[in-house]
Amino acid sequence: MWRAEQRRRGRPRALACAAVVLAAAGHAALAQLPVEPLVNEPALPAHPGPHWVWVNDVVFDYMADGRAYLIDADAGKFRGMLSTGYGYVGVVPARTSDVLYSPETYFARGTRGARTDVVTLYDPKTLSPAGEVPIPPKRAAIMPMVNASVLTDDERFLLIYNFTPAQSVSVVDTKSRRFVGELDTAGCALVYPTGPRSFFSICADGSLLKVGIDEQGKATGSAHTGKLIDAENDPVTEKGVRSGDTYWFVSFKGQVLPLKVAAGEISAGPRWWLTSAQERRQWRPGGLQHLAIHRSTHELYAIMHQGGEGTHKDPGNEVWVFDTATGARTRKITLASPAGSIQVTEDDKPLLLATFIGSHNLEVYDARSGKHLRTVPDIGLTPTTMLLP
Amino acid sequence: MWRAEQRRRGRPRALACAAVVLAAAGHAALAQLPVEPLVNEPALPAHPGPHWVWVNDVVFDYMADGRAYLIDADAGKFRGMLSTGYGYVGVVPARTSDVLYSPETYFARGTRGARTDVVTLYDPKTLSPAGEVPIPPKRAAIMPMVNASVLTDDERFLLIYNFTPAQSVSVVDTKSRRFVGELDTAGCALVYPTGPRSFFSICADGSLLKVGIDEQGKATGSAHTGKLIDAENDPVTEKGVRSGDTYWFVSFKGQVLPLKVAAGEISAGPRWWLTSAQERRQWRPGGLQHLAIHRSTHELYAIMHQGGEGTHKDPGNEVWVFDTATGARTRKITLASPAGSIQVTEDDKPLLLATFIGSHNLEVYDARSGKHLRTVPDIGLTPTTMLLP
Amino acid sequence: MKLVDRWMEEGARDLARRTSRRGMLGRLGFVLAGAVAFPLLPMARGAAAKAPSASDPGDPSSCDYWRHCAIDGFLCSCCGGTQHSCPPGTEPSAVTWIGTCHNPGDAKDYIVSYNDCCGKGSCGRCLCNRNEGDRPIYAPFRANDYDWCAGSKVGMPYHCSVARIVGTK
Amino acid sequence: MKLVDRWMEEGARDLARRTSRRGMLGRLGFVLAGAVAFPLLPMARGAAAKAPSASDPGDPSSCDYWRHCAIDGFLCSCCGGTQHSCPPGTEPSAVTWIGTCHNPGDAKDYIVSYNDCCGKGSCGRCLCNRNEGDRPIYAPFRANDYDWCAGSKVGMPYHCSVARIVGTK
Repeated sequence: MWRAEQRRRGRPRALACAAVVLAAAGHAALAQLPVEPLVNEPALPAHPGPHWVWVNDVVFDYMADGRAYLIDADAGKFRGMLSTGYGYVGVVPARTSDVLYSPETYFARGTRGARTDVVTLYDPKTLSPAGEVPIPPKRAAIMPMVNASVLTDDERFLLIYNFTPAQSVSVVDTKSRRFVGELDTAGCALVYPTGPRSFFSICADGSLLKVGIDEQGKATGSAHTGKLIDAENDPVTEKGVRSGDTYWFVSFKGQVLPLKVAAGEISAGPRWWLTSAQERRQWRPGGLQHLAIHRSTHELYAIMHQGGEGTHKDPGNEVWVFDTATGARTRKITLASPAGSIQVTEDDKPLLLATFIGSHNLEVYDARSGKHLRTVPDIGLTPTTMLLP
Repeated sequence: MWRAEQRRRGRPRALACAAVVLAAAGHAALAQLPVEPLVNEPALPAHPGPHWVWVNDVVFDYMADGRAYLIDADAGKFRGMLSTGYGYVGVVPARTSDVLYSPETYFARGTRGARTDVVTLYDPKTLSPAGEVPIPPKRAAIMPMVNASVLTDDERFLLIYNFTPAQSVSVVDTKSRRFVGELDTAGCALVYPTGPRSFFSICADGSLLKVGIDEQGKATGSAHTGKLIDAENDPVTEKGVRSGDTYWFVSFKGQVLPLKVAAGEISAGPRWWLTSAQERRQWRPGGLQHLAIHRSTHELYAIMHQGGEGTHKDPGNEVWVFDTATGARTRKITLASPAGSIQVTEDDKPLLLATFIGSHNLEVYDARSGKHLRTVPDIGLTPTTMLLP
Repeated sequence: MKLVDRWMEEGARDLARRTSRRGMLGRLGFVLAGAVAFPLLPMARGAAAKAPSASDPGDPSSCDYWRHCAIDGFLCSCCGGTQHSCPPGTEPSAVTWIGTCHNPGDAKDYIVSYNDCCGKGSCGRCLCNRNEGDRPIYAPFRANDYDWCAGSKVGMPYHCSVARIVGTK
Repeated sequence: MKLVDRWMEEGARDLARRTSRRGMLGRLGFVLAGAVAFPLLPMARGAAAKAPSASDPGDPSSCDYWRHCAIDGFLCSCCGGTQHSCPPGTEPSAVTWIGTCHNPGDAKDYIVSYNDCCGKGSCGRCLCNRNEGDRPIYAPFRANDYDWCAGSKVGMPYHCSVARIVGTK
């Protein structure tokens, strides 16, 4: 405030501050502040506490300058960021090694010229690039979603969905840090790990394509399931979440499809609804990352809004929580602001993290009580998905 | 609005619109709309009318994705844009040829990796790159200002201010479209053309460095003037404007310094004030491009605000207009919103164009009456300077 | 009506501050269809901006314009192009996604092709997101979450989207 | 007090909407000084965030903090760094610009060095622009319109700025 007053008096220079002694007289006995070195921040934990989160941002208006932000949701602090190039989808944290994988695209002249796709390997302790793996310039240019790039369960291979519009999966060997080949997934999209060396993709006809991978990153074989999804009338979104050997998908209208993926086989469990028949007339799930799961309590979190057909990507003002063992709704959480993306931390005092591509904030809630704990402001221009490191 | 209503009724599908016939019954006799080809826009004029303007944007939050926007201020229309890379300063339109020069910087990985500086040559009729001239990666990383990159008066050479922090000027031959060398301007900054093949730079000691250029783009000689500027007590800003053989600079406090540049020589004219002694206690010029000139009526436009020392970059709510022949203030224009940058079109119905790096709009005024004519919204994130094409 | 407006209606109190132009939806993708059924006509120069008419009512720079019933992106009409021309210096995507929109001017349903214009940074003006008929990206030919510029001559960088008539239903 | 606040005070009615974080000042440069007088100390790891104290009052993530009297850029304290440490993965600029700021906590004047942290995109948080003592860029060692990252090991890309004490007046 003193500064504003100085401005008004026309004495704005920094040195003039000396004239404004304020309460300083009382501190005359204090020691002089020491000279400070210029330092780098100490190393971050390679595997931060459960309440840290990566927030990806495609920066839709300025797509050449994509980012991933690392946030400590307890402290409400921005811990660092990655600069990740054009049309960014998201970072892939590893559980078993100290590396962050980041599929990135660059153009020689920003938004034109030769295209280069790479997987940048970041050191999670310093957030500096530690290596780079060139991959074919085929990475799907899509709305960011988690299952565009994933690790196999044993974290030996990084799998990246390609769309040119030919569909395939690029395979990067995390051991040799090299691109080792491309798996054909014609007619099927995205990558959902199902075991140490296997995954499925979802096909346009409503079947799933099961693929196994060998030590060289080649397919050991692939097979289609029967039709498990009604792509025509009430498709499930691509935003399924996983708990152990089960994926939980949800349809546009709000029907849950559990998919058991044990032992390389895939089978659909009994379906159930997020909504009662009465609620279904008004309420639907929706958003960009509209589901989250808390594994130890087998709780499924879903963003809900009031709307009809065609609103499956709309944000919602409520999160409904379900016991996946029974299908029962256990509680509703009213959000402080609309969310399109949620994540739940996997600890025994879980946080519900929420953001929205039309917001610039990360909202932090107590996942149990639903209490809004804090807002972390100014996190990106168009935040998309959140990943737990 | 029908759409919103449909949403509420839970019938949002596009095809459902057919049920909402509105006033269509009355048009039953109308012919069917024709199939439309997909086309490119027709060629723009190489030298658009006087009321078009280039607005540069450094995109400070996402500096890898800089832009220049071409706006038709009469129609209030966005006509096109250039994508111009990291830390963009601005486009340099040519008067005598159909080309736009754009000094640009790119990094192999967006915000890291090998740096490449080029002058991209754009075709003003199509806004497509028509060529590229590599230049040393020394282009000054500065707050955008017009005299960072200029053409000699004969438009044979493009001159680009370098700062590494060694100071020099890169010379690009517009005829051969090649970088032809670097001129040493140690101790002096920026480039102000003074004739067909000459310019000056402003030196830290308050003198000007005069440089002549030969057919090969080499210096024919250089010499310092005496001290013309009081860099210590009341420096002139770098944002001088030119009318024929005179540059008009203005000091932080509001004193005008005319510099006559005829015949390769530079002499200071009589100084005068934008403000009366009384006004000077409250009013100062300020902004990012805070001066503009209308040559045929020898009118100088200055953004004015109320503030003291250190406010020389603040935006203002008024533009004061002066007759440079007499130093008399002819009128004041009250702005619809604060401006940090102004430009005046050089025709007989001049527009005053105004923007602000903290705004996203271009404001259009009648330069004579001061009447606010229109707002062109959503022009960039951090618009900086404006140039007339 | 813009989606952001609708969200505001639905009660998000502090959304007003956030869903300025800067706080946009930022959707990337597009419903593909008809790369075979609707090949590009030979490129011609000289698009005319639509004059308002009784048979084609509305403003092509408004998200409400009837042809935008399934569009998703920045409207080329706000970016130096028109409803069927790409702005200067951008290239149309060769593949296209379509919607079927009802024209209140003549009460007919038209098939509308939403080609992307590519090769410059995002235009950033008039973001319009109308999501009807969209399917997940495992059904690519009906999914609007792909950026079809990736298949264009100049590659992935997306600038804006047009909405041209390619037929009647 | 933030400059944007001051502008609003001074009566720009619709500035409120515009000078959100998205409508920022966007200044690039920095007052250089003391590359010789204040060489970098050997790089150490382990900056502690400042604890509020009577002798160093205020919040380093606020533009109002006394040390910010001549800073211009995004505050590293909001970006994963502190008032004298660069955020993870960024490199400090070797050259530095300084201001002299009055500490209301002990009534002394300190020389403050505003190094840039470089090598990632703009942090985008806590833009702070306090312009006192700035000179035009033809006086580089006192001009705050240069981006000193250009002289750093990783080059031009600017991330944020610190404000560390290098001496007393």
